[in-house]
Amino acid sequence: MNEIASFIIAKYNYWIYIVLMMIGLYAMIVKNNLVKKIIGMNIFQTAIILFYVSIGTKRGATIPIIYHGHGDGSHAVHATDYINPLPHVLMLTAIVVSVATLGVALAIALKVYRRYNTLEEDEIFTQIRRK
Amino acid sequence: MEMIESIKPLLAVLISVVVVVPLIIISRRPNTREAWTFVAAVGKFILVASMLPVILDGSEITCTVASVLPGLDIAFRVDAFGMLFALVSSSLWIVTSVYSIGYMRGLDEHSQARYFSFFALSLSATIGVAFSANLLTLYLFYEMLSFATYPLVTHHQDIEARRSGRKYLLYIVGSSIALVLPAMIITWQLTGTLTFSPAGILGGQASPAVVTMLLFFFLYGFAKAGLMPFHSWLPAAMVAPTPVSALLHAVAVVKVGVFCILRVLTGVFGIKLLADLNLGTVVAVLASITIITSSLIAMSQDGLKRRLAFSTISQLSYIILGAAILSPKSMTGGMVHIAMHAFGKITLFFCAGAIFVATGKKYISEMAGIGKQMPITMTAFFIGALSVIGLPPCGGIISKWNIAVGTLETHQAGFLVVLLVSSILNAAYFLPIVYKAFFCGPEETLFPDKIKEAPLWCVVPLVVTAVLSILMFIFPQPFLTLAKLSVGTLFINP
Amino acid sequence: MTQHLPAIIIVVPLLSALLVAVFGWIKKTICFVIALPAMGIVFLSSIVLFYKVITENQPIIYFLGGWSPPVGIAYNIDHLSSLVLVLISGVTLAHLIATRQTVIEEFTNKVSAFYTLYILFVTGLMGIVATGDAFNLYVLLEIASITGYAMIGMNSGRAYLACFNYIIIGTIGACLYLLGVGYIYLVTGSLNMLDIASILPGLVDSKVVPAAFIICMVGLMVKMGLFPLHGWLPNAYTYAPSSVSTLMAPLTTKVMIYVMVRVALYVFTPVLSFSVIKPGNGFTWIAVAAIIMGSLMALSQQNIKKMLSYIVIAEVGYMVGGLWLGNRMGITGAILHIVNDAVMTLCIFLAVVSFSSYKKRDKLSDFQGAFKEMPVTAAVFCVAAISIIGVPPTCGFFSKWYLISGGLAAGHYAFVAALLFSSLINMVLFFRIIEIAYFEPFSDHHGKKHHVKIAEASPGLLIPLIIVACMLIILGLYTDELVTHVISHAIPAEIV
Amino acid sequence: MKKLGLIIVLICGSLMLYGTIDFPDWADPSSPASTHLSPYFIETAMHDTAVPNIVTAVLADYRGYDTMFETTVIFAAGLACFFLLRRFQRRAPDVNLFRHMPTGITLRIKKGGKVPVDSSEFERIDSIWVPYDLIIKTTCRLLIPFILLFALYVIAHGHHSPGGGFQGGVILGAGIILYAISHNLRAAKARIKERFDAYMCSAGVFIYVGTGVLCLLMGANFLDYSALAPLLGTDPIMARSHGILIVEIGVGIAVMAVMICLYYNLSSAGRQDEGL
Repeated sequence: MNEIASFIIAKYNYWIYIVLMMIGLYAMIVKNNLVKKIIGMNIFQTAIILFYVSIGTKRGATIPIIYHGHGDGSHAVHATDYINPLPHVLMLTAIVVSVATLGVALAIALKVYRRYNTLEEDEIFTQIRRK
Repeated sequence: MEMIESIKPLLAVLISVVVVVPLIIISRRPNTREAWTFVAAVGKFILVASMLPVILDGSEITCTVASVLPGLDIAFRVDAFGMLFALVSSSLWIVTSVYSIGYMRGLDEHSQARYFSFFALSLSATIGVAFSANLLTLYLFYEMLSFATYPLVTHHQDIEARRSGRKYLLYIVGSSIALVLPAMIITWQLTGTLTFSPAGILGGQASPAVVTMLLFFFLYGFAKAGLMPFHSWLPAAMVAPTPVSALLHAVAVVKVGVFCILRVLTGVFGIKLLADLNLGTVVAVLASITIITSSLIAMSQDGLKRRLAFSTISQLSYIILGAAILSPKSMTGGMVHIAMHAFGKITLFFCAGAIFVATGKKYISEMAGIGKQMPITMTAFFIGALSVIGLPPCGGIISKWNIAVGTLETHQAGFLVVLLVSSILNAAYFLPIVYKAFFCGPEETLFPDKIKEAPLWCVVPLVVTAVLSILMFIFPQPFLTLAKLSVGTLFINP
Repeated sequence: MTQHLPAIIIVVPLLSALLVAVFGWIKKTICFVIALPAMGIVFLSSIVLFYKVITENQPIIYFLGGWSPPVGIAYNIDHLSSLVLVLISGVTLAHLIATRQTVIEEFTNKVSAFYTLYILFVTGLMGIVATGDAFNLYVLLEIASITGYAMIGMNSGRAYLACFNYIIIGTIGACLYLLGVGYIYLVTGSLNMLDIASILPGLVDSKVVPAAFIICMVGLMVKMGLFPLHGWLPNAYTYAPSSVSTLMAPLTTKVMIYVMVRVALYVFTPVLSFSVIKPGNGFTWIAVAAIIMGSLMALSQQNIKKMLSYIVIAEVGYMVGGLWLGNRMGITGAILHIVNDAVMTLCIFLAVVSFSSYKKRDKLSDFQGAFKEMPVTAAVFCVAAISIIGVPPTCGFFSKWYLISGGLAAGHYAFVAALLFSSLINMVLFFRIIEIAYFEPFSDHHGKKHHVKIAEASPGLLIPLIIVACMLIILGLYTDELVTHVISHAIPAEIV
Repeated sequence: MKKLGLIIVLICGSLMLYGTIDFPDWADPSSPASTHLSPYFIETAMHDTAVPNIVTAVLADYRGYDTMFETTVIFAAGLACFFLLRRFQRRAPDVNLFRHMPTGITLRIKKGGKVPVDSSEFERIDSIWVPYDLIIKTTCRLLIPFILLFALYVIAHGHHSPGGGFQGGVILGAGIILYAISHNLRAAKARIKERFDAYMCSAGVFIYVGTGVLCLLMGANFLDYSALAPLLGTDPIMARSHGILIVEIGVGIAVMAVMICLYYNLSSAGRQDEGL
């Protein structure tokens, strides 16, 4: 029992991201409203960002900005003192991408609204079928 | 055996593709256009004939065009059997061109430029099949022929033509994709080559079950041969203008199917393999069923062209039967039958067309007494019928005789009975037409007692082919020699 | 300068996109004038790269920013990617010239924005193919996707909803790929493909590797529209502006399959992909389902573009199935089909655009009399149709040849049967259209002369169309060269 | 649909949970991710590029190529929004509202009516207008300069502290958007015109790509900033540092411009006449 608990605690970051991701996926599949779908998409992306950032952490390390003073070039840097910078870099990119996708998705949702006067998918379908 | 590298086979194939360009460009001027068709037809015949001496010397001509897959080329090889077939089709193209001009102008058909262009393309494909060195090239030209003949079959562009065209494509292309293509690839996987060889390439490479399966795939995949139950496209295709039926559905297309089957039987399976597995008999039985059944069906047909079509189906299976008996004599007979039947049947089709042009009649029941109005045509019809039935003094007897001798040589007398029965049936459905045309009483006749033949363009070709049918009884040597040469290479080590 | 070619194929279109964005505000017609030479340069550079790779017989690796991998990002242009680069740039060039008029008609006052997105889309695809970095691929994938969403959504009517679904599903696909890359990063610590490939075989026991593999593959399958995940594709391609669907249909799915090949063979290495994880059989069965369902769905469509979209879905099944047969023949077939299918799809979509250039032709019944009015387009359409059916000597036959051979060699007879079935269905599909175009409207045949005015599309569209159609046959005849000199080097030697 | 969705989600979730069994523990310093590449970055980034913020160094130099396309993605998104939404219409809206500022009286003028010309006394207001906004306007007017200043700081100080082009650019854009919200869209457009904004989008990306091309022209690989040393008059290592600053500025401009472009188009559904 104890082992299981420690196992769960040791990997809790993964459980969280999976739960978050599934919430996003559920919203994207099930929700009827287009904006809710977009929100689901964003949660989905955020879950992945969380996953990446969480694998960059390192116990006992600080943010990856090297402590230095002016004229202090000989300062030795130990990799164990700083957390992994790479996931942060990647996620900066991923965040930007998700913002870009969000912008385009909103633009399309706006166009849908302008045409059908609703954002509910089923109502849109009935309108399409009526034609 | 000597191999000669030459570009002539390629030229012979391409000449009628190239001629399509001027045909389309000058489509507005019929005389110049048809002059081009003539140039191509004669040029093709000369090219093919110029290779004849070499072949008769026992050499073969090869030509590799392109290597399309590793170890697999588009290549031509002219051997005696291919030569025989090419000679028949290219010589008949000249005659048919003349006839086409008469027929198409006589009926004032539409889209004549398209008609002549696709006709030229079809002939290219036919010669391509005849000269193929391997199965891939064969398949390529086989498919090309299927697509090139589609606009010809559906020339009238009406509902009936569409229905027939659909059936035509479904049977011919469908079977080739569904059966020949996988069979070809399986063969390639098993043997690593697709080049025809006189001893066959499958021998010792595959289990009997696989060989049998492949045999059926090829046999029915080449649906152009009209082996039952893959025959019903042929009567349907009779909606085409008569010159198309004449050249394509009595000579080029259907013979391509038979040619392919013969090529595959001899070049891929090999006589020895077929004999060892007793597959020859299986094929022969299938062919016999087709022969008898389609002859019986032919008797009940009233449409003249439909009757001819069923007759063709039955005659095609003669050729397959000749090959399947697996004796040198009958194989020779089968090969020669390609030529003999071609001349006989094309005469019959020409006659049917001439009758249609002159009187607009399509049905046999309407033709009582027509011999009085069109004596030349009906005489030619009689000669053609004799040839197809296999009676002297026409060429058909020579091939049938050889096949019959072959059945006796190999002690398969059952097939001799088939031959005899079907000959009687042939006579039973052809001779009454001739009889009624000439010898019906005055009260029965439907035509005035005044000679009114079809235009000269139509009559001359059918006279020519009728005369040729008789000549081939007297001088069968060219074709017989070619067939014997070819069979000689196949039965070197029986 | 030739050592910088890998950068040039990306930088030139990128700069030209910016120029189009700026100068397009000033003068509309200048967009095409800028885009054409840019794409021309890209095409030439790709050919030079292709030539270099083949003659030197080793991959060209370019360090972006001067940092050698795995620290920096590297471009890795080998036989496979240089082939696809030439394909993409060639297809784009032909498409760019062919659709000049259509673009002006469809995007009256947004031509400059369209061309900017268009060039960025192609840049993204080129980058996807050239890159040797798993994460860089994701970024470029998103560039291609976002520009693609925008271009698809630009049509009126149902395009909006189709595009919205595409965004949602496409984002799921891309995110799954990103997640898969994250898993790989988690166990290897690297993002460079070559580096990952050298580390992964040591991790055969880890459960993370199969998980990463499956997630990546599912993501890519969504993006390429493989059968159960294809929902977005038909509507998106059908309702998109025709100048967009003609570009996306040939390129997007094909590039995604390229990515699948790349990830399977060069990231997860053949050992993992075909021996340890072994999804092959399952994936091939999915492909079989895709081929059959795609063909059957195509049969039930009345709208030509929708029908073609379903054919695209079936073709995706061809390539995925060929890849996961796991033998040399099948993979050769899959790669060959990437090339052939891109050209075939371009040809058939452009032919449809050409048919609609004077009269809107959407439904199959609209094609009445099309052959008489547009004989050249009709001829091209027939060539493309024959190629898709798979008849020699067009290229479609030869890739099918390899795929069937691969299926037989692997003993996967269902795949072979599905391929043949789909060929037959394709024949029915295309001859249905050809029949309508050729026979209808019916008339009494004898003696009646039809005088239909020939109304061909403009030469700007017709000439590229004819060139593409010729390419179908040329590609077919040069299959041997392509296979022995390029594709056989593109497949790792351990695959037999 | 709901049940089906739930089942799909549960299946996916459990598969993913299964996949995590072999994952390294949270914050494990010995995980492959922390031991393969990242030590190199941490230990040599300062030495290679003279940038203490390793994230910035990796972002704009080691993986500068990614970042270039990241900027392009943003650019593409802005352009896509414009492409999809923008509606050029010369037709004036049916009803315009004008406010006489000294008295606060609102005039409602139908199409074709006479429009007040003296702009110093009248201002056009949105048809959905929140009655009184003096406090908001004044507060924002005071705040915005500081927001913009802070944004510039974030861009410029990205080398030494968390920050950089994206962050700074977003804050810059937010400042302008705040202005647009507190006043109205036309007021913002008067300050930053649509065309100018579009040029800024392109210019931002162009600065980035141009820097890379400059490196190419100097004979080094694309985006290898050390080649810029002769132009900048520094040693190659400092040249990298400066190169990073240049591209960060480019990113900042592009991001700001795109944010504004997105706001303009989304808030007014592409008409760019009345917002929100």
